[in-house]
Amino acid sequence: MITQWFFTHVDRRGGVAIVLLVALGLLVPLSNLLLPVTSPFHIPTYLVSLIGKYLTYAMLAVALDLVWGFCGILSLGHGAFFALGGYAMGMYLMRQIGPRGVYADPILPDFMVFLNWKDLPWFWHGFDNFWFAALMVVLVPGILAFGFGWLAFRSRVTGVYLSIITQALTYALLLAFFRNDMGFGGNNGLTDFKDILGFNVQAGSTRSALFAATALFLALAVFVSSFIVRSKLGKVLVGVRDAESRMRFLGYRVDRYKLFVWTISAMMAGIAGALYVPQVGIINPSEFEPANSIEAVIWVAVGGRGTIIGPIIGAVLVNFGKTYFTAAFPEIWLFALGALFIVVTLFLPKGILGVYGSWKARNSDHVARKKESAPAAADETLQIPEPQAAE
Amino acid sequence: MCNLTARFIGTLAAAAIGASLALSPATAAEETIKVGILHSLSGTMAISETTLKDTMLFLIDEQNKKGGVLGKKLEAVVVDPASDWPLFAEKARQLVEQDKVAAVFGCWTSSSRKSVLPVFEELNSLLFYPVQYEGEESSRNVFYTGAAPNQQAIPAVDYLAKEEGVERWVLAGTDYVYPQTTNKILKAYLNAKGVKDEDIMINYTPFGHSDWQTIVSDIKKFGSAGKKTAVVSTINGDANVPFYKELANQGIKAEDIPVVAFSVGEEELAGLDTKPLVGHLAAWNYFQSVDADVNAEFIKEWHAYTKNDKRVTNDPMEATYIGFNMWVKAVEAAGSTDSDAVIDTIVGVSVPNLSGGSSTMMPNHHITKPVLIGEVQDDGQFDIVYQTPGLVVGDEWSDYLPGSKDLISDWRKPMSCGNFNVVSGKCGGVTN
Amino acid sequence: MKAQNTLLYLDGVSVSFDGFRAINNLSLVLQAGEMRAIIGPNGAGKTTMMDIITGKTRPDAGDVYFNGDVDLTKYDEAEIALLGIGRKFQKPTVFESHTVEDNLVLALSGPRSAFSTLFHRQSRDEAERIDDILYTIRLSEKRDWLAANLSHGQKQWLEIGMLLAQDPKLLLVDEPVAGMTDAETAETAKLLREIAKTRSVLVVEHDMHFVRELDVKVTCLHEGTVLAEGSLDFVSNDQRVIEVYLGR
Amino acid sequence: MQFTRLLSALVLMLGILVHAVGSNAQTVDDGTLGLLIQALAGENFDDTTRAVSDLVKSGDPRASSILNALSAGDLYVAKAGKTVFIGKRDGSDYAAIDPITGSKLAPVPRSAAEKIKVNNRLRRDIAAAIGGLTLMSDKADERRSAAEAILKTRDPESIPLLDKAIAAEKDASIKLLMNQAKAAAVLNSGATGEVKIAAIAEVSAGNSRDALGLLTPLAGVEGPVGEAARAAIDSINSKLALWNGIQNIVYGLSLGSVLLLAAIGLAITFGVMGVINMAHGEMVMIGAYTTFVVQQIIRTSAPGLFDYSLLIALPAAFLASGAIGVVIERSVIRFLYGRPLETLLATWGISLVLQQAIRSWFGASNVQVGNPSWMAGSFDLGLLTLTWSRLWIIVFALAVFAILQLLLKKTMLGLRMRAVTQNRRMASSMGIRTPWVDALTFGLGSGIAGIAGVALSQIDNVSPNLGQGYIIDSFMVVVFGGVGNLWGTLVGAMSLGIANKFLEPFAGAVLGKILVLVLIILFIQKRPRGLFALKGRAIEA
Repeated sequence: MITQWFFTHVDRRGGVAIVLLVALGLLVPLSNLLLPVTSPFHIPTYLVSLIGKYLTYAMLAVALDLVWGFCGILSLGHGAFFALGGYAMGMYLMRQIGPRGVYADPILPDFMVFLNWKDLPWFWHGFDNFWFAALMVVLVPGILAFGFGWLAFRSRVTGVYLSIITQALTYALLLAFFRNDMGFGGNNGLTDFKDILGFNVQAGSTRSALFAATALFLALAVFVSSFIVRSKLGKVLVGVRDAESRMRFLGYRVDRYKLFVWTISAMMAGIAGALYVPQVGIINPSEFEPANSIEAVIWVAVGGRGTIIGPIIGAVLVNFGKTYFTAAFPEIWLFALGALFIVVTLFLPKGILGVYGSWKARNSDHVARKKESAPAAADETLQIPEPQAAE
Repeated sequence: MCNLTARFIGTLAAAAIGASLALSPATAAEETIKVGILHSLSGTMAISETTLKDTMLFLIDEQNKKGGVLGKKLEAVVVDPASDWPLFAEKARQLVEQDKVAAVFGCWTSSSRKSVLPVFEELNSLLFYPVQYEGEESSRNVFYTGAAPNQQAIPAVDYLAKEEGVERWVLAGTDYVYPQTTNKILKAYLNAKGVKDEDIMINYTPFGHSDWQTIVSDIKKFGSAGKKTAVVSTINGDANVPFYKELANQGIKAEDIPVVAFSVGEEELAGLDTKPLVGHLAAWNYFQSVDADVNAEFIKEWHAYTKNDKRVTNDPMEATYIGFNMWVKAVEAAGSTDSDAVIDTIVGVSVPNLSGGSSTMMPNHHITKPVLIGEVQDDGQFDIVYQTPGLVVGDEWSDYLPGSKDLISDWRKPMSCGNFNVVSGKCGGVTN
Repeated sequence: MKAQNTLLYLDGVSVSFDGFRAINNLSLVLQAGEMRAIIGPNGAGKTTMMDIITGKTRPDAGDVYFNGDVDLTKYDEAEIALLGIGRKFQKPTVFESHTVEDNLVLALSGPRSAFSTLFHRQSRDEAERIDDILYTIRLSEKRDWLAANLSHGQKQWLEIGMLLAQDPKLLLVDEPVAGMTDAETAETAKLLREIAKTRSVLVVEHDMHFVRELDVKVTCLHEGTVLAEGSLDFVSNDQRVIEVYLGR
Repeated sequence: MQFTRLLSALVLMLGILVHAVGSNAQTVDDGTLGLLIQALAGENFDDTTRAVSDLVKSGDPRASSILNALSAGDLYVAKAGKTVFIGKRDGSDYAAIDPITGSKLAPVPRSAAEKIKVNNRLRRDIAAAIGGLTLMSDKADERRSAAEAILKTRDPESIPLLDKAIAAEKDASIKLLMNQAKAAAVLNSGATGEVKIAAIAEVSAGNSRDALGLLTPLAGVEGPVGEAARAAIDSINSKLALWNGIQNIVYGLSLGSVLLLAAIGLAITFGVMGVINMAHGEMVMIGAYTTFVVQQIIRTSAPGLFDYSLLIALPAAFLASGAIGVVIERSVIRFLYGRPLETLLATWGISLVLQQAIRSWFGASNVQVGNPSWMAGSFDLGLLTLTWSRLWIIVFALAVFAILQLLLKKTMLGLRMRAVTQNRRMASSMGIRTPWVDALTFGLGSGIAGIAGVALSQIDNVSPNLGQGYIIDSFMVVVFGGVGNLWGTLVGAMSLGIANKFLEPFAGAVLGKILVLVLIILFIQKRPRGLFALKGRAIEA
């Protein structure tokens, strides 16, 4: 019954992905905790938090693909929502340190003490409570996205113009969070976390728990986006992506649809960020760097834009490559990474899944093709106004 | 096309397999001692950090010529954290857990140090940090061989006040934590010396700031109030070149408004035509122009190693040199590379520094060093105009910050505490 | 007011782009249940007129009323569409990466809010209406095709089908038979006449045979104003019309 | 230490004695002079300073050359025998000259001598002292610099000297300078009443900045002097306030022209061709590195040409970046037309590769690109100082813009470019070889970025990260101005520059930059197609 309901809303691939993720979320921690270090199947703690990190990136990619792949909104600033969620979580973790900070100040985080701030800024209040922080993790990015989108979509900012102002957004936030006066620890950011919900963040068990949580949330994200994509709303979104004004003439308030999916996506990114912070142990303004957001776009493109699990594959693959290359050939790894991007765009235009799709399409009739919701060739994201006399 | 694609996927798969092999716990041969080098080789910080990577390789090479340590050869493990702070943490973990390095030498920015700090404490490994920083930190697992604010900023200000008769101060910095803290300390210090607030101008700029017209002309204005004025610059690496170019072009001579910098060394000057800058100052614990045999020797070998006799040396290199030798000496003394053993033996270890004297590791994991003040020469070198008579002990907890003036740090047993509060008599922030 | 008991009422409408007057003091009245053919040379402002009616372009001056009392200049595209004005574009625009069926599903009249679409389940009569439309536009057996794979003519028809699915009071049809075979053209004419029984239709077309087959009142536009109005014969005998349009 | 004190005191007496005895020839015998000179090698700066003044008091004509050597840091003292000599580095030795006789001495090994330390204060004093000596010199520029030196030190003791000099001075401009110097000295002296008020008037006639410096201390004084000073200060301040506004505009334009240079190449590759060119910044960087290479070659082979290095670098940079641009277009971009997002990906990859290539080729640290003489220094425009490099960059940016406009609007190539970018299929069917045009257009855009790099190398640091610093701003400018419109880029760049400069003073550099970004975001809401959006019926859907 439930499974049947489940599969009406998730396509086969999405379903498989979800099942795999749940399995991963259970098995990896178990192998890390129960199996002896000697066992070949034992996964060392650093791999656990490493893969955990990848999965949070994957979640960011899924969120980004929801707006870009299915609604044609190319955001070059999704890192901002990720980072904001991260900061919300970071602030909770800071408050948890309490008197164990180096200055043993019961309330103020260390960086405030040595910049001799007298008392806690108003926006830091409440973050000592996990659930409040958790709420902020989704609300702060959500509200920012809503406000931003409400402005942008209503005044019909589209294509590259939208992309660039999203970049401006994250860039402005980057500069803002760099300022020490903002009260977020300046360029050093928030760090030296002690524990989360009373468990020591350093402990292997906590790491495994965080990993499991990440995997499950990612599964949830996959479910939510495939639920959206397979609903009639999803059809509307793809319609907007391919022929925005046509949707208007059919009577759809395009701006509202965009706003809805944009906000959802931002919240997803926020959650990803919140899961990211305790696993890497620091959050600082560099997360806002436009380059990071662009990389996220690249993960999606590599994996396959407009597919549910493509972004996951892309994010994991690229970051795994990064980890591997930076250790294997530290001197020249950028060549490898750069080459990867070039090769992917030239030879896998629709990403890795796209290749799989078109391969499938080649040996089966076009009926099969309907399952592929790969983006139409004509891309809406760049519209250079062509001067044109009326009719 | 599809053929190519197939081949591409093939290579991908190959890379993946190779990688998974690389990541599976290393079965390293045990006859070498591994040393991790954690400096950015790409991204914004590569400018400064690449040199330190080379320095470490050079030092390890030299040490191996002398027969290594404990009869074993040293083996360098180089990774590239790419100026990306979370990646620093990941790489640190990889070095310690997977490559099983005995110690790590690395980091430049405070952010990178802060992001790896928890890793080293959790895994109880060693980090040697070779760059001047804002202080306000002392970890059992980290050894700070760069300058603390009192080993750089305060002597420099004293010099300007005494020798140049400066009464009016511009504290210009990048909006980082290091400049913020240093300037806070300096302001407190100057006020304590009776400098009024209207004689102090504090100015912050974004990282990588490149348009200095307004600020330089503001400095000029501030300087034309009849009192002798100087600029104390904590401007971060990238922004310095355009800053000095603007200074030079707007004709601010060192005789009129001298600029003393804490993060401009030989390396940074390499990108500049220094003729118009002669006389501007920098405060460090080492200059390439130091007149000492050990220094001359070091420079000679360095040039030989890099096969480039234009290659300059600078303060963080000396700090690396000191840190490395201290580690070697401590390991020899302890007879093992075990972290706890090294941490116990290294305090009090004293090795020659490159300015003729010798530096000692203090219980607070900072070291003693002389403070040198140099004037820029037209050949891009510094002419040392002042040197502290004795050695200065690195002060991790500044006496000029209300939050930290009561704190001391002593990692020797039994105290073994990084932030002991002398007033409350309690060790502040130790967990569990 | 004059607009009363008319379906569409344009009076003294003008609009210009960067100094170029696309529509110049245009007036046009359409009664409920009427079908009207608009002819005129390129640049006469036919498409711009449709843009104005559907809210894509705001007129600089003039009144545009729907149903006698609804001032269209106050609404945007979506609202106007919901008021019951459907539009078919000059170059067929269907959703290429959707199937024929999904194209109709999207067009189907019904709640348009984000949440209602998110949790929307297709009802039986919706399914039936889609089947009917598919039958009317002769695409029943291609319902699972991606619209991208349809022929040009089929796309035209699919778009007309989408108009039907919207079930509007007024259809604006821009060059429906462009690039169609004569057979298809005839079919289309039949289809439009069929539709016109229950709805008002405004057809823009160059193809005189097609217009003749429709045999309805004709309005000839030139340089953004009405040149002549009346039966096709009447209009085509008008001297000026021959000058600017037919006679060449 | 003690000894030298004593010595110098002794010498001083001697000197004065000599003064008394020596009828007109103000000279001392070599022995005394030798002692005076030896005293220069004091234990610390204070000793040296004292020694300098003694040496000057001796009034010996040879003093000035010795002091010049000292302040240039060419005065050394042999460790053995404490003999002082003027030295020039010569391999491992110093080529030594006897300061007294001026005759050549045997070269001294570097290790056997140490330099007599000078610092800024000492240099100032020496300059002033020499000023005293050379005030009567027969060389005009020496007198000028002498006057300037005193104007800086404001040493009351030099007033009598100045009076004499002023009386003797023929050259009007130098005379003015001397009067200024005297007034400054007077203000600094114990003089009172009328004398000072006159001096105030004199001073406030000159350079306002310096005047402010002189007058502020007097502002607190009671009585007529104080009032005069306050009045002068007020008038100067009001003048400064006015000039601040002007300064903001000028500096804004200069920042704007930097933005324009950075963005204009992108306005072609991105604006006209629609390639989201993330490698644009690297094209600028390559231009800058080309400049470096050119200068290296000139330094080694033809130092005389250094002043022309930039002119030589311009075409070189254009070709270098342009060529790379063409290669990129042919090898990657051409497969991606109509898929702008893929271009974003590919060019991002390319930028990574280029950065790393430069890094492994030239090293990660900054390389030195020098200013040719005509680029160095600054000039005063009323009360604001504009550096030559900035001025030339403004001129250069506008020139590049103009040339580009001509190229696009007036030449056949430009026509074809526009044709191809507006309707590729039609253009090719009209027999235009679109691939060729594409390559050239992209090459042109990259080439322009390259010559921008030449200019930027003059004000910014040349490192592999150079490009990253400009890419975001460039995109902002192009989009803000309106994609596909060069004028938009021009106006966009300038208005952003000026906005930045007006925000900076009260918001601070950091906040100012943030505000500008927020303004851009809000502005795009009003004009969703940028500043110079083309109206009309652009087809959508």
